[in-house]
Amino acid sequence: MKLNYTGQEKVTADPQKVWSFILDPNKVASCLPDTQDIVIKDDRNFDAVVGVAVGPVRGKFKFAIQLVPDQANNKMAVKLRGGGLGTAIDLTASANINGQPDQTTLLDWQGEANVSGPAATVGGRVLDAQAQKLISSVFENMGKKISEGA
Amino acid sequence: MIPGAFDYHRPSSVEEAVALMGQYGLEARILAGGQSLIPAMRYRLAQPAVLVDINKLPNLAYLSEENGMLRVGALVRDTDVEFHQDIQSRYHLIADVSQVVADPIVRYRGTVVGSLCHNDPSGDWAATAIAARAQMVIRGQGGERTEAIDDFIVDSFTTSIQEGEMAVEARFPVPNTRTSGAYEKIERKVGDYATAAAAVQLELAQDGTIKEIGIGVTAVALKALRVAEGEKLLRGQKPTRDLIRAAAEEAAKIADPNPDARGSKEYKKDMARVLVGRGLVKALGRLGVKI
Amino acid sequence: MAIESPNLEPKGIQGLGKAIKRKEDSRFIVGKGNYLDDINLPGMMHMALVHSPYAHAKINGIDSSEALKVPGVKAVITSKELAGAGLAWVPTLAGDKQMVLADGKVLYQWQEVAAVFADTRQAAADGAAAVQVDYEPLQAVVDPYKATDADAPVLREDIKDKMEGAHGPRRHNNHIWTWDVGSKDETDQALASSEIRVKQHMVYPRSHPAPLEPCGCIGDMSKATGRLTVYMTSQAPHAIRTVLSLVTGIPENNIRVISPDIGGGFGNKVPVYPGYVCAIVGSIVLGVPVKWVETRTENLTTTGFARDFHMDIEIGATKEGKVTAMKVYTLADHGAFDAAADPSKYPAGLFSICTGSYDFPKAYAEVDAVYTNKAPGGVAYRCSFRVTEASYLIERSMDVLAHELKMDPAELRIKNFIQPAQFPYPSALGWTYDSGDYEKTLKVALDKLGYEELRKEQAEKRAKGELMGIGISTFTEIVGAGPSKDFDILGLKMFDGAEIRVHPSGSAIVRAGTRHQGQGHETTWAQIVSEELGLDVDKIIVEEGDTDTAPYGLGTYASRSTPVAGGAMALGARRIREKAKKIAAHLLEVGEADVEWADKKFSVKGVPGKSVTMSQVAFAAYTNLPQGMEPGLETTYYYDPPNLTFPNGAYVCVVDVDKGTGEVKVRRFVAIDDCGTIINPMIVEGQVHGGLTEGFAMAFMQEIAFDAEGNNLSSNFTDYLLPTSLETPKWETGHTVTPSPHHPIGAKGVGESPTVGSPAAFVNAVVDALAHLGVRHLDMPVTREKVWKVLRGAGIDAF
Amino acid sequence: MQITLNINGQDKKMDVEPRTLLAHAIRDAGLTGTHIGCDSSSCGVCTVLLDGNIPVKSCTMFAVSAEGHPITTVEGLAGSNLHPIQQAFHDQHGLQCGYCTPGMMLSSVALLERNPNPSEDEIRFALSGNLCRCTGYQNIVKAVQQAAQAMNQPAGAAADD
Repeated sequence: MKLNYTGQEKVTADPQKVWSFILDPNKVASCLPDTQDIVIKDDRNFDAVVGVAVGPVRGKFKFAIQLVPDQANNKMAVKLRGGGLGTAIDLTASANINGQPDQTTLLDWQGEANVSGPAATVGGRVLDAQAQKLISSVFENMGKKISEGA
Repeated sequence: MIPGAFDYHRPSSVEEAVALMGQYGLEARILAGGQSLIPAMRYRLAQPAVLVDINKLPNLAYLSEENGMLRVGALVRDTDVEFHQDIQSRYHLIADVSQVVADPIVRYRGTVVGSLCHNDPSGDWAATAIAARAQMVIRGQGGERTEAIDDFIVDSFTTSIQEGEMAVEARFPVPNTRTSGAYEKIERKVGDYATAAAAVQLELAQDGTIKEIGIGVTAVALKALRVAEGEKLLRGQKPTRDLIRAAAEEAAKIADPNPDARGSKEYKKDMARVLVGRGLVKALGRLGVKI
Repeated sequence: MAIESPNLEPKGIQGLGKAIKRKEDSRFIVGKGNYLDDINLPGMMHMALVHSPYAHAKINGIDSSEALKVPGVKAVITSKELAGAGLAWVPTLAGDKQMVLADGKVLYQWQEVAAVFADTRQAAADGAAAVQVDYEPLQAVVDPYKATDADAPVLREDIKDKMEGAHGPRRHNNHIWTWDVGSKDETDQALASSEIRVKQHMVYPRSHPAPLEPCGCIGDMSKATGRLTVYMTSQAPHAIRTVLSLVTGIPENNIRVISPDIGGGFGNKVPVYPGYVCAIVGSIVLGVPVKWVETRTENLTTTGFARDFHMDIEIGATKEGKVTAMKVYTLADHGAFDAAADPSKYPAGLFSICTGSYDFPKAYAEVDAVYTNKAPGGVAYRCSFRVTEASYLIERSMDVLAHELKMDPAELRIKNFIQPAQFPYPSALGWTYDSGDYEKTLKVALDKLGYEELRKEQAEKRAKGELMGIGISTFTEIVGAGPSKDFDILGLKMFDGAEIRVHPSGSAIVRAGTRHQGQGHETTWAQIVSEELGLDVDKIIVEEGDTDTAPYGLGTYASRSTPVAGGAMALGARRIREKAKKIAAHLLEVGEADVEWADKKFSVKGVPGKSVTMSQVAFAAYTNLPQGMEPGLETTYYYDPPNLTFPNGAYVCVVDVDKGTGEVKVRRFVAIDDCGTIINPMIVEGQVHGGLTEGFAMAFMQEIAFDAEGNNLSSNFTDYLLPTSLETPKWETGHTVTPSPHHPIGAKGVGESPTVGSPAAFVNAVVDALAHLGVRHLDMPVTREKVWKVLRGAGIDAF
Repeated sequence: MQITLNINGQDKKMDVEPRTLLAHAIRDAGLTGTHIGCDSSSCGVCTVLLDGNIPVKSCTMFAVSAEGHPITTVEGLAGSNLHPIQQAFHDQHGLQCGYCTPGMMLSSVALLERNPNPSEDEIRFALSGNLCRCTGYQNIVKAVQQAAQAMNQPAGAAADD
């Protein structure tokens, strides 16, 4: 099951600050909602356990996360592979980092989630909403934290 | 399939239940009918650490009219409504919906309030509650509050119930003799989630114009929707086929369904339209108005 | 052993044609059936499987350490452990081999990756959830038409360079075999010179038998005796025993397969599944019995699918509607392993019955099979080896031709039927049809329906803008595989055995190599023996499913029980009767030539009142024999049928279409079957009801669907749609009787006719309702949305 | 945890986990007429009666929740004679493989308690939570009609055939 999402975050910081934030796995990890465990492996890879609670879904997703920067094209991708609840989730979230004349930055993001496993067909309607929430809250948190100068 | 392990609590009062929900927060789920929760747990899609079984709570299975409202306690099963002769004859919308929720055996165990709290985007009761302008009564440690259904339904599988709270009752306005309604649902087979469904309730004024109207649709967005523009078109008007068609089209406009095995986006949107149209015609027909 | 329920009435001698109530009911109605999961053995452990969420992925590692920490978990095995026992891969029935547990990669979603053994079912499930598998997802091949693209990923690394398959050369890594029949050149020529030619592409979607009881197995290896007892939901216990012996090396005499009561099979319980093998291996390794019972999810995602035939047909005809030739090309999607359950010589089963009930002078059919990232199987789901696909193809195509000719579909069929005088009829694709009177059967159906009136109603409705349709299917099946000169599975000839033992007091036990799953063998076998031996039907007990006691047989599937085992039963009884006649002569003190079998007893010719019953003879067989005669009255008979049987029928369906939603309502359905001699009309009618319901399901609801990544979208009963009592139409049934000339009692088999014959009738009815809108074909399942698209496309709207 | 379930009039003490499904608890008590056929509460082969006349899918209820609610399974239907619904399923050929039969009969009994004279449509409606893969339902409907007739006859007047 392929799911696609898009969104936009306005960050009150210039692209340089944005880049320094999103190239730091510690900082990116801090944007995941309801994290229960983070293990930083190197400057591009970390593992995270994320709590999930939507309607009937109560449980944990375990992800291996990789940061894939493409500074030349002002692009950043975050790849999550993992799963939980009998389901495998491959999620790629990428953002165009567009500096604005007023020293702010627009994050135009899009997410593609590939949900596998029979539970996906049973719980697809739930997971769809959950994946969307997960992605948008990551970018929302990111926007907030960068704007706050974290 | 076998659910994951959990701690089980069986409180004997609402206060105790609410306290447990406060204590365990997001780890805890309330077990009422369990007809959505237990299958999700068997798939291990839901793995709550704590279940608070409210089935032994006293005085929550009431179904009575009071102050112009039908009060549906948290332990009222779908069949309590389905087999209730008075409700079946006077509450046309509720009578319709009570016969198409899940399947006949599941309805013996499933609860009305539980379904509203579960808030499945394809659930039948949410659209019904929207059309009937129902209210939810929510108990927390700080007391009780009443919320209009539109505020209660927040998002897919998400309601306004907070940690440490539980819904204890749903309230539906008592219809008068000039009120009717209908629930139109298409499903691939008994027991499937709706492909699309529409709930309609309306009250005619003495002059034959529509005094009040509610239209809800389900399974066509991430949550049940009120077709407010459609209601607006009809409110205060004498119903005609053209007006009904226009109101029904409003349902298609706001519908934003996900495509799945039940149908494409286009099909579901069109079904929202067809079913709202049919529901309106049926409800009016029940009041002797032929369209 | 049957538990006699308190108030089931006695029946007496009840032979062929009697609608006696079923003997097996007595235990089922009181909850005392004995299904696989009802069996619990001392010290038994439970097994749960770990599955792949991906359809195609490399496995970089499997970590069982967390699972082994779960209290109660005793062991976890993976392909590595199986390889040690030589069981990492096992042969399939179709000449391929398949992984038992994923070996290096997974090839379909929910493929079995590891097996967890634990003291309780809860612990096993927890253990399975705790096994960590490191997958590297690969591109999945889902569309069979893209499987053999030049750049398609290689699915089967194990046979990557092996371009010679079990059925000839392979032309691509994902190609399995090509099979053809008939004369291509002659067919091409006949088509070229035909006045009318119609072509149609149609898909028979992937379906699943989904019996309500899932599959399961208990392996019980006794260290003390060295004997392996396997309890298994198996439609073919003897074949399973032989396969187990060949695969494990355990001598066949040390293996006992017990197939207890089966909660529906429909073909699902013919193959050997990885779960069975793991439970057996688990028992051998752990020294205790190990039970595995499938979940519904496992059943729908990993066990034998059916159909998945993608068919192109071309038919030639004269302007007057006489068919001249047919040419068929089919692409068969076999999933990750070719595990189809077909007779060895017939990789596409009996698909070449696709000329149906019609006298096609020329025909040619070609089938290509390919691998995709889907579960293997290709079982004959309530179907005699691909006959369902063939019947659907021809019956749907005859309507396409009728449409082209602007001819009534009944008239077109009548014009082309094989005529009664033509039997035995050799078909252009090589079969010899035994008997039939197709026109008569169709006319019975049309009369019962009131066809002419309905056509008038349809015309009137159409004028008013309302939509109704009438669909016809006049199918011919080919069942009873089969004559051993042609039919075998893994070399095992497809005969069947019956053992009959008449006891001194005139009761009998009958054992067969078949295994019923609801078809009523305990009653119908008793009826055949009651008919042939004149014994009280209540005094005949039927036993199947235990390889230690039952005679060898290939089992129950493909409508073969009555045509094959039923023949063995009748001929075995007749052999007993021959001996009984000698004993009767002895008792009657006359020569054998003076004794006749009439009115269910032995009488002296021309001397009324001088007779003995079979019970008296039976007693004498143990107490008072002619001198020199071997005592006892029993036999084992193996029946090798001389030909297949060709049941047929005429089905007519009337539908109404909702212009708003596209919903199709089946208003009426008339099914006239000709299955030859009828043993028990009540059971036959029950079989027809059930089969029609499954045909209805396939036409409108059931499909195992996949998304582009190979996710199975139909892994549960909310998404794999089995009709309930509310959706299921009311069936009107009837019969014509044209006995099979070569079968001992003239019976042809009926269990699958309705599933085979009905889908085309449903679809033909829907297409007929929409024909004036330019529709020529709709693929199954005919969903509301497919109809809605046609309606809106034609500007038809309603609410 | 220790619980006591009253099944077919007998108290059965058992040690279960909170997550033990009622269907498993019943089967573990040796009453294997209650079957399990799916994961999604769809098939109804696990249907039992609670409190005498309330059909529930016992795979979608925890055993602990059934404490204090007498349970009737297929094994509890017959007395010295078959229950009219059992006789009717046999007489009308309302079963083939027998796997759905216990649940189907118990749902039918619940229907007949509530509605002693159901029409064919009402029977099809009431049984639509129980799947049958073999019979096509037609003979099941006939069986329920026969049972209704038998149960509506005054006591003692039931014919043997």
